[in-house]
Amino acid sequence: MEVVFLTFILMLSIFLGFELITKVPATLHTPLMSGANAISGITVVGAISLAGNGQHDMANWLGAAAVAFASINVVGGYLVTDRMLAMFKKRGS
Amino acid sequence: MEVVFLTFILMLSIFLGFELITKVPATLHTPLMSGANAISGITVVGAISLAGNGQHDMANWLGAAAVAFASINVVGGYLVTDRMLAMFKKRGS
Amino acid sequence: MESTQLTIQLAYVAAAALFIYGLKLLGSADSARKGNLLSSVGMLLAIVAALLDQGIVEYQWILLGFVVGGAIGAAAARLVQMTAMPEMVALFNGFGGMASLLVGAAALSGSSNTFTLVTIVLSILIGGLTFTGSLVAWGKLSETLGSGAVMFRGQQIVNSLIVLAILFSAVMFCLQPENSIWLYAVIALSLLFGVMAVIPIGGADMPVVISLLNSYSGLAACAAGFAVNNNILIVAGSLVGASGIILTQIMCKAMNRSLSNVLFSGFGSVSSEETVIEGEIKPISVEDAYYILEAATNVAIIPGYGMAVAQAQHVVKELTQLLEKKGAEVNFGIHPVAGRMPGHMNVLLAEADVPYDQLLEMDDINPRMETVDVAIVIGANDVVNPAAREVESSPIYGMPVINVDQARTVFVLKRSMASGFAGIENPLFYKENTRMLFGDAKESISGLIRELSN
Amino acid sequence: MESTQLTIQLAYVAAAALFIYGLKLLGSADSARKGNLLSSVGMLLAIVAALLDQGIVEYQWILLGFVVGGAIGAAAARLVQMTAMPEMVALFNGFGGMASLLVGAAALSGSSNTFTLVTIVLSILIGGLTFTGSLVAWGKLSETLGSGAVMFRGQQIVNSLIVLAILFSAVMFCLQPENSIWLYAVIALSLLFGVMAVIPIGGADMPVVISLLNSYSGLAACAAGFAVNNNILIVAGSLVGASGIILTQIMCKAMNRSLSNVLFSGFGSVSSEETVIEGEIKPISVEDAYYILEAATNVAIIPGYGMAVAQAQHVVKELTQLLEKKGAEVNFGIHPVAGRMPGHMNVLLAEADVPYDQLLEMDDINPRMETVDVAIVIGANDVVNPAAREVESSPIYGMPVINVDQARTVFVLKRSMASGFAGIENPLFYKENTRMLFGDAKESISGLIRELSN
Amino acid sequence: MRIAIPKETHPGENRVPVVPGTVKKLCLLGAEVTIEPGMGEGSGFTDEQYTEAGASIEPDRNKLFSEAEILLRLRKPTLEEVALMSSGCIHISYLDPFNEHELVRALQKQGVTSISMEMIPRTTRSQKMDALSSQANLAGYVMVLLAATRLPSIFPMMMTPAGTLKPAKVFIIGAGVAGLQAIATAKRLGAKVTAFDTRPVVAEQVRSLGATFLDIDLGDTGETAGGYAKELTAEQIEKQRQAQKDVIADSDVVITTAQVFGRKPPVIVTRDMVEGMRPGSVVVDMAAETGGNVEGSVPNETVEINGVTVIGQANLPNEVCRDASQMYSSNLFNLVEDAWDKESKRFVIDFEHDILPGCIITHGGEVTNETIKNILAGGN
Amino acid sequence: MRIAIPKETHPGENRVPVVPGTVKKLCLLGAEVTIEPGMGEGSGFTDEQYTEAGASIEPDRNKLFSEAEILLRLRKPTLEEVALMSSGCIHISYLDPFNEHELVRALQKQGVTSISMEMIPRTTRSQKMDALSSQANLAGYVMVLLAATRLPSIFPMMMTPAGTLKPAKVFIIGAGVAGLQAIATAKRLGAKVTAFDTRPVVAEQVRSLGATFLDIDLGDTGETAGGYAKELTAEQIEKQRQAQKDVIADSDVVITTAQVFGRKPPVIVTRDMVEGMRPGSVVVDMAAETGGNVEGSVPNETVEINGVTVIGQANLPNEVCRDASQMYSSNLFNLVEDAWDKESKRFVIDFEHDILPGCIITHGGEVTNETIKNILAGGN
Ligand SMILES: NC(=O)c1ccc[n+]([C@@H]2O[C@H](COP(=O)([O-])OP(=O)(O)OC[C@H]3O[C@@H](n4cnc5c(N)ncnc54)[C@H](OP(=O)(O)O)[C@@H]3O)[C@@H](O)[C@H]2O)c1
Ligand SMILES: NC(=O)c1ccc[n+]([C@@H]2O[C@H](COP(=O)([O-])OP(=O)(O)OC[C@H]3O[C@@H](n4cnc5c(N)ncnc54)[C@H](OP(=O)(O)O)[C@@H]3O)[C@@H](O)[C@H]2O)c1
Ligand SMILES: NC(=O)c1ccc[n+]([C@@H]2O[C@H](COP(=O)([O-])OP(=O)(O)OC[C@H]3O[C@@H](n4cnc5c(N)ncnc54)[C@H](O)[C@@H]3O)[C@@H](O)[C@H]2O)c1
Ligand SMILES: NC(=O)c1ccc[n+]([C@@H]2O[C@H](COP(=O)([O-])OP(=O)(O)OC[C@H]3O[C@@H](n4cnc5c(N)ncnc54)[C@H](O)[C@@H]3O)[C@@H](O)[C@H]2O)c1
Repeated sequence: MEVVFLTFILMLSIFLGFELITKVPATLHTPLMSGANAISGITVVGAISLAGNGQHDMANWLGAAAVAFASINVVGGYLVTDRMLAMFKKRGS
Repeated sequence: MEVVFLTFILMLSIFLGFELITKVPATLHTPLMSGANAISGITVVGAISLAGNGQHDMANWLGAAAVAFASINVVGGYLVTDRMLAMFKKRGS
Repeated sequence: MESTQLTIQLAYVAAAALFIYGLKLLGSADSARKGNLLSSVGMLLAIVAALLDQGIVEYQWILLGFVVGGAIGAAAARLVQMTAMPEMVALFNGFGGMASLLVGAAALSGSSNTFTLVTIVLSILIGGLTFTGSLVAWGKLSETLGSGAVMFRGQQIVNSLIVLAILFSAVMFCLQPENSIWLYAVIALSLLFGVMAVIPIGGADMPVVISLLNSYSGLAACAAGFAVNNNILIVAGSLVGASGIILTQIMCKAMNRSLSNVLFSGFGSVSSEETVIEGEIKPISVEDAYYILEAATNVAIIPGYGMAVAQAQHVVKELTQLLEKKGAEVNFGIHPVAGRMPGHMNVLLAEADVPYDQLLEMDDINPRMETVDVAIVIGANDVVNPAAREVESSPIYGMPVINVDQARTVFVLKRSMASGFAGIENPLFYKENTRMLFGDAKESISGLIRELSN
Repeated sequence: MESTQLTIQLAYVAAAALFIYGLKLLGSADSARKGNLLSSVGMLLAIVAALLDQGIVEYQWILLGFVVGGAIGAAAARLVQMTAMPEMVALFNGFGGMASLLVGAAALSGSSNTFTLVTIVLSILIGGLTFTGSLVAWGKLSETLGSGAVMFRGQQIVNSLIVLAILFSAVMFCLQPENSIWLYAVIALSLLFGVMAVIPIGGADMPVVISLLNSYSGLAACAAGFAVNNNILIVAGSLVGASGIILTQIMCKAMNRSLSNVLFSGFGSVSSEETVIEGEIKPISVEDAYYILEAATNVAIIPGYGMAVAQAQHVVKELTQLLEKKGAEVNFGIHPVAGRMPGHMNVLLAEADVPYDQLLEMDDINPRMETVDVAIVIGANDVVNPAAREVESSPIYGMPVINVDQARTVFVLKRSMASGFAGIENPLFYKENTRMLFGDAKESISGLIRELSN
Repeated sequence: MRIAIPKETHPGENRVPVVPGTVKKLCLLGAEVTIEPGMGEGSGFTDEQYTEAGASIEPDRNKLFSEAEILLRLRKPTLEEVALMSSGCIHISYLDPFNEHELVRALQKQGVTSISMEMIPRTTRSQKMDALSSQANLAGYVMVLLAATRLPSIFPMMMTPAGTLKPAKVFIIGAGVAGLQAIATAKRLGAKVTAFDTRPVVAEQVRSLGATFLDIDLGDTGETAGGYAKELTAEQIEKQRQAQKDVIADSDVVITTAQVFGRKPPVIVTRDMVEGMRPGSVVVDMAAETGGNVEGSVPNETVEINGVTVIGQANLPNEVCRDASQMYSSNLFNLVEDAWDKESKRFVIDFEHDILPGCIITHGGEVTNETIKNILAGGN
Repeated sequence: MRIAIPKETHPGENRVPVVPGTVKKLCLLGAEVTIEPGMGEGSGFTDEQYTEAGASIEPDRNKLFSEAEILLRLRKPTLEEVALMSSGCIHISYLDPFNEHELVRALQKQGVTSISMEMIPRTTRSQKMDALSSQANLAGYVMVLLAATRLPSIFPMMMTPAGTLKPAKVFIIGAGVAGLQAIATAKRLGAKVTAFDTRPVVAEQVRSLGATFLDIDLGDTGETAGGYAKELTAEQIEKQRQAQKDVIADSDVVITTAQVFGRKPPVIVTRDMVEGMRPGSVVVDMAAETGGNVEGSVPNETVEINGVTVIGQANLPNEVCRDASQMYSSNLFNLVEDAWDKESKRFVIDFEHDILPGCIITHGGEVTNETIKNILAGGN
């Protein structure tokens, strides 16, 4: 069943992604990409459970490393996006 | 877990519905409504399993009635929508 | 999961995708018909998939249901007159609700888990109120019932009681599913509530109501989906529910009313019988103006000095072209004293290349004014002031003016409530059918053009 | 499901909703910053929810990861120069991919069900290629590596071999998960493939590649989600994957290239070194023209007889106003013989109220042409024919023309490939930087206006 | 009621007070219309057209005057004509009552009800009878045509294979009704138009026609309640001259329409300013007849000052006499209709009427108009 | 090379062949420019302006002619002037070689290289030297102004409190360069414009100016390779007349510009058509001088036919002489520059040049132009 639900979700996400992204002006492509990129750092959530499993095995270390990498992506991604957008604002006003 | 998936689906559907429907011109509101209405006849799918359970109990009869009602909705809905839209085409050409 | 089951489920996914894509295509005139077709293919796919289900051992009843329902639906759809389409949609919608109610009720026999019970009660409730609500809407639209709003003293109290009763029976039903009295109570009350909720709403607001009920029937299907544990019902139902709600909102906006105003205006009005509708300023946004303009087939444009100030002549010309392309007839009504010099409007409109034969003198446009759907007053004030007809004490009493107030709807494009050259108040701005589109005329019109050319 | 678990899952739903809404807001300049904020709130919510998970017994490693990663990310984001943002995004994206690879690898220890294995291999594969691909992209953009396309003979064969090897190891890994050689092979190959896939692509195309890799990192997260059985990863990952793909497509369109052209143009070009780029007609759609125009800050409009035929002067004026409102400088280059009578263009542009000082004579506009981002040729032909400069045998050789071909991009608006009054071929239409926008000039411009005012 | 329309006798006047179409409408009101033979000739209307419309013809001019209950005319009457009119007769025409004191006294003595078309108030409701506006409007158009035909170059810009011709620069002083129409016409022809007026509200009106307004800070200028300009002080006039000097020197065409209601028009363009213009340039002085806005302009003549053509032609609407007659005729009709009593089919002199009192100069042997009465009393 | 520019002697001609700006450019090419005193007077240019630009002044007209290597002129030379020229001198002006056979022969005998401005081919590249176009263009503008000043009503539509004035209806026959500019100018002034031409390609051009094209099916009409109209057959002309009759009767202004290159212009508007127009209407016949498109038009005069004003004024560009001179002067300069050899600083007569051969009539004692040679041989 899960697969079915996930397929539904995937299908809906694709449609939604399409609707959201079409018609975005070219000037916003870079921040949009960067913003989406930050979201893809969601892997951090998966990494957390591995990094916190307390078993000090391979998976644990890998998980911790994954947390670090994903955090770079998340924190850096959001901050960079915000900086870009702040620049936009200045140009507009 | 199923509830969770369904909530996801609901959430995605709402967003998607919003994106799809906003900006539809007023002239298309009626056919759009009618088309959506036909889709809501999807209950027929639920009704089918009840109507075909072969137990000749209350549920079976209710299911059969439901099939009938839903079929009206489905068949009538699509046809009426099509007729409306055919009219549009004529005006345009 | 076995492979048939998987196939069925994947077919459902495909059906849902077809529904979504179909809805998307329905959103634009060119592709709408194809969208409807796609959506119906999706439905076919879903039905076929459902028939493959192993739970099904007998097909005759299903077939019977199909044949009866399909025949009725097809016949109704074929035979209905073009003008009666909206009420037909209402009726179909009601049947959809009824189907959900029945499915909900049928699902009862199987299960008794609380969650399922809740979804059952929801599907019955929503289905039932959709059913009777739609019937009433149909009746109003087809004039089978009076189309007026039905109101009576104490209506609010009665309705509150019904709601309470529904809540009570629903809870009781979940607690004692075996006691079928609660089931019947819920069914009866939901049917009653559907009637009560719709009767106080006037015929003119019915399209909004139908749209809302349509959304409900989606939700009912969704609830039924939970009850019988079927994915496609849930997905398609929630999709219809969501888009229906949004469509309802858009329609309200187009009518320049809030949803709650549509739904509940009837309830309150009995108690405040004496209030006379005093004129008030009704501003309108460009988007809302667009919705009204979009549906107009006869448009009159009355330019004045403000058009000259805003130098809006070129965009005005473009607006007329767009409107004409959409099939509307557009004329200009030129008042002899419009502007600040004789022929002021002529100079500007000639500059923008508006054909001479579209320019009507006041005496030519006034007799036609009643057939005009939308009169767009662009920066004119004194020359459309009905006080010249109505207010004996006015300094311009007796001057012939362009009677825009006799058009179905009037848009007045100006920047503020300031008066014109003659310095007198203009009662036009307070009329029932007037909407003020505030802002620089050029910008307002550019906005309209933007909306129209989307 | 227990209530903590439910809470966590609902928090995930909320986080996903925030992501979606955030992405939506990112799509318009006014709200983009708020969108980014919302999206980051969603991320915070998801992380907090993840931390509540009962499976977590130790926090120090998580914390360490956070602190190290967060600090690096924050520092990089703060310190990077404005101009270096795109490569920074590429780098971050690579780290996201790496995280997915690691999660995939880590998840291995837990499970050995085939489905999970497939998802693990996918997350490693996609994550790995995203990682090295992004690193290469970063290198090209930051000029750490040469920004040119790196190509060598036999590249195609090498790449095909890698793909085959990946497939083989992936299958073997699923069959023999305990044999870690396959795991290492998959990791190594995916890393290698990321490099190989990106090096043949030129620096100018990097934004498209980054966007695509961004989409991949979403898919990697999605795959990792399957591997560790986590909803939010799947939902958010598929969302990013889907919107990334679409964004990539849009960017390709804006660059007037197909995705496969971007990705594989490098591969093929070595084998066909000798082909000289012969001019070819490059038609463009209104939407694509809009994307180019949108980014232009210096626009020159060159009208000709076709503008008169199309009676497009009014829309041309509106286009200039819109472009000016967007901050672009717009000038008209009027060739002395444009049109069919002396001063033909003047008559029309004066009618449309184009200010006189925006009209430049040929001798004034030609020296500026090189600084022009987009030259829009509206129904002119002979007067912009570079043959007058280049082709000695041409009957108009020696006539000064407006040198639009020296502008960065040229749009030529005409209905067909027909020649103009002088009846001679125009090499302008075949130039590298020329795009033909076919159709009636008035309609094409109206289309541009529509796009620009959205 | 017997309406008589004599022929206009002013030399060179081609406009006629009433066109055949208006005769028809007057007859529909129930009036009896008599005209002098050849009345419509100037604008190309034949006697037959008038008789077809319902007029009768009275060749005896004296009889026409003496039997008339209403006289509809364009130009003011001569003293001899006044003597012919019967007491109680209503005489509607331009009168120039500010200056024609003797005439006003004669009308008063004769017991004639004289209505001055100049004195129609400038309100929104009375616009349809406002002959000053309707004629000034045409004058604005004519002035530009005159200037264009005199100018040795063309008005519009032209980028041609034989070089670019710059658009003519036109400067218009006084943007009342005539000035605004002049702006519009010059703009239409493709000129670059700048305009100035002392009334501050005019700036927006000028811009509404797409022309440039020359901003000069003259301090307090303002306008009268009737919408007319106030007279400037000597310093203000001087300031204005200085500020306009450069613009004038740079213009190919200068058109002046500055008037101050009831007073001599200000001299705005001095001789040295004219001389400062390029040879071949053209100046049109609409006020030449009443004193002139331009130093050196000669009424009804075109003179050359240092190579600059100065046009002082009066009676500009006469150049488009057919339209001018048509409009004046409508103005007259609208006035008559507004004061007409449908029952008795008579023109009713009602001092409660919202327009009439202002423009009736004499009635029942009295000078009824306050302003004129004051001027006459003040002796001037 | 010594370029001489004598004064134009044709009475009433105010245009001048070369303006000071052009003198400057000629000097930059390396030419030596001499002018006759007062040469620029007609268009308001003083001798000082010319000397400042680099010209020297030669008061002796005979000497000017005899010493000139190039003569730049507007009008054709007289036979006496030809006699003054030195052999090998290049004489550039209008020549009317189709009709001036004697003159052509004289030039041939004198050994003068004569270049006819009428014979500049109508190609895209030669447009900058095309004086027929540049002058016709101005003529189109002038004709409309003349018509507008003569018409007793206004061109634009005006909806005013004193009634609505209908826009003037203007009908333009022949939409070549002059006709198109006339259309544009009349449209600008607000008239309702209809036009007709026999060349089918013109319909689109007329519409491109926002005017209406009158569709008449004349069968095969077509145009020459040079873009000129072909002569119609007698039946076709008759057909055209019939089809235009109603439009003419309904028009306030008719402007005719129909020409057939090298032939007498066709008579398109007959006397009864003129008489069928409303009194006060105006007809402008651009072809009056060469025979007339309108029956009854008199060259250089304005006559009245049955109340209709028929303007036969010739030399229309002269009305805007300054711009006309400016443009003609540019045309001359562009021609000289195109044939100029920068090294030797000479005007080179090159029969491989893509424009010159067509417009050189005589050279080295021969009539070099084929068409003219044939006509001369055919004896006309
Ligand atoms: N035709 C003539 O010959 C002549 C001559 C002189 C006077 N008049 C008088 O002028 C009046 C003409 O009437 P009318 O209706 O044309 O004009 P009006 O009564 O003067 O009204 C013009 C309106 O336009 C609005 N406006 C100004 N600028 C605007 C802009 N940029 N965008 C949108 N709206 C703008 C103003 O309201 P906001 O400020 O709120 O925007 C104003 O209420 C009559 O009273 C007439 O008697 C006419
Ligand atoms: N200025 C003068 O006085 C004068 C007089 C006579 C002749 N000429 C000659 O005319 C030419 C002028 O050059 P030009 O560049 O202005 O014009 P052009 O070379 O004649 O080219 C005009 C172009 O406009 C296109 N077009 C026509 N209708 C159109 C529409 N509705 N929408 C979009 N495009 C349309 C045509 O192509 P499609 O058919 O493919 O759309 C054509 O290629 C020169 O050769 C000049 O010598 C000039
Ligand atoms: N209510 C109506 O409908 C209506 C009708 C007609 C006119 N009017 C108003 O009356 C006003 C005056 O009309 P008019 O044309 O008969 O005025 P006018 O003929 O009396 O004067 C012409 C113009 O000259 C200007 N002027 C005076 N002294 C000047 C100076 N020193 N320098 C520059 N300009 C100077 C005046 O301001 C005026 O605009 C109009 O602008 C209009 O607003 C109103
Ligand atoms: N290549 C260039 O750049 C260039 C430059 C100038 C002119 N031209 C072409 O040359 C053409 C002719 O120009 P022109 O103005 O010197 O022509 P023209 O003066 O010889 O004739 C004027 C017009 O009269 C028309 N005509 C002839 N007989 C007629 C009849 N019976 N009824 C109605 N109209 C009739 C002709 O078709 C022409 O349009 C122009 O239209 C243009 O296309 C081309």
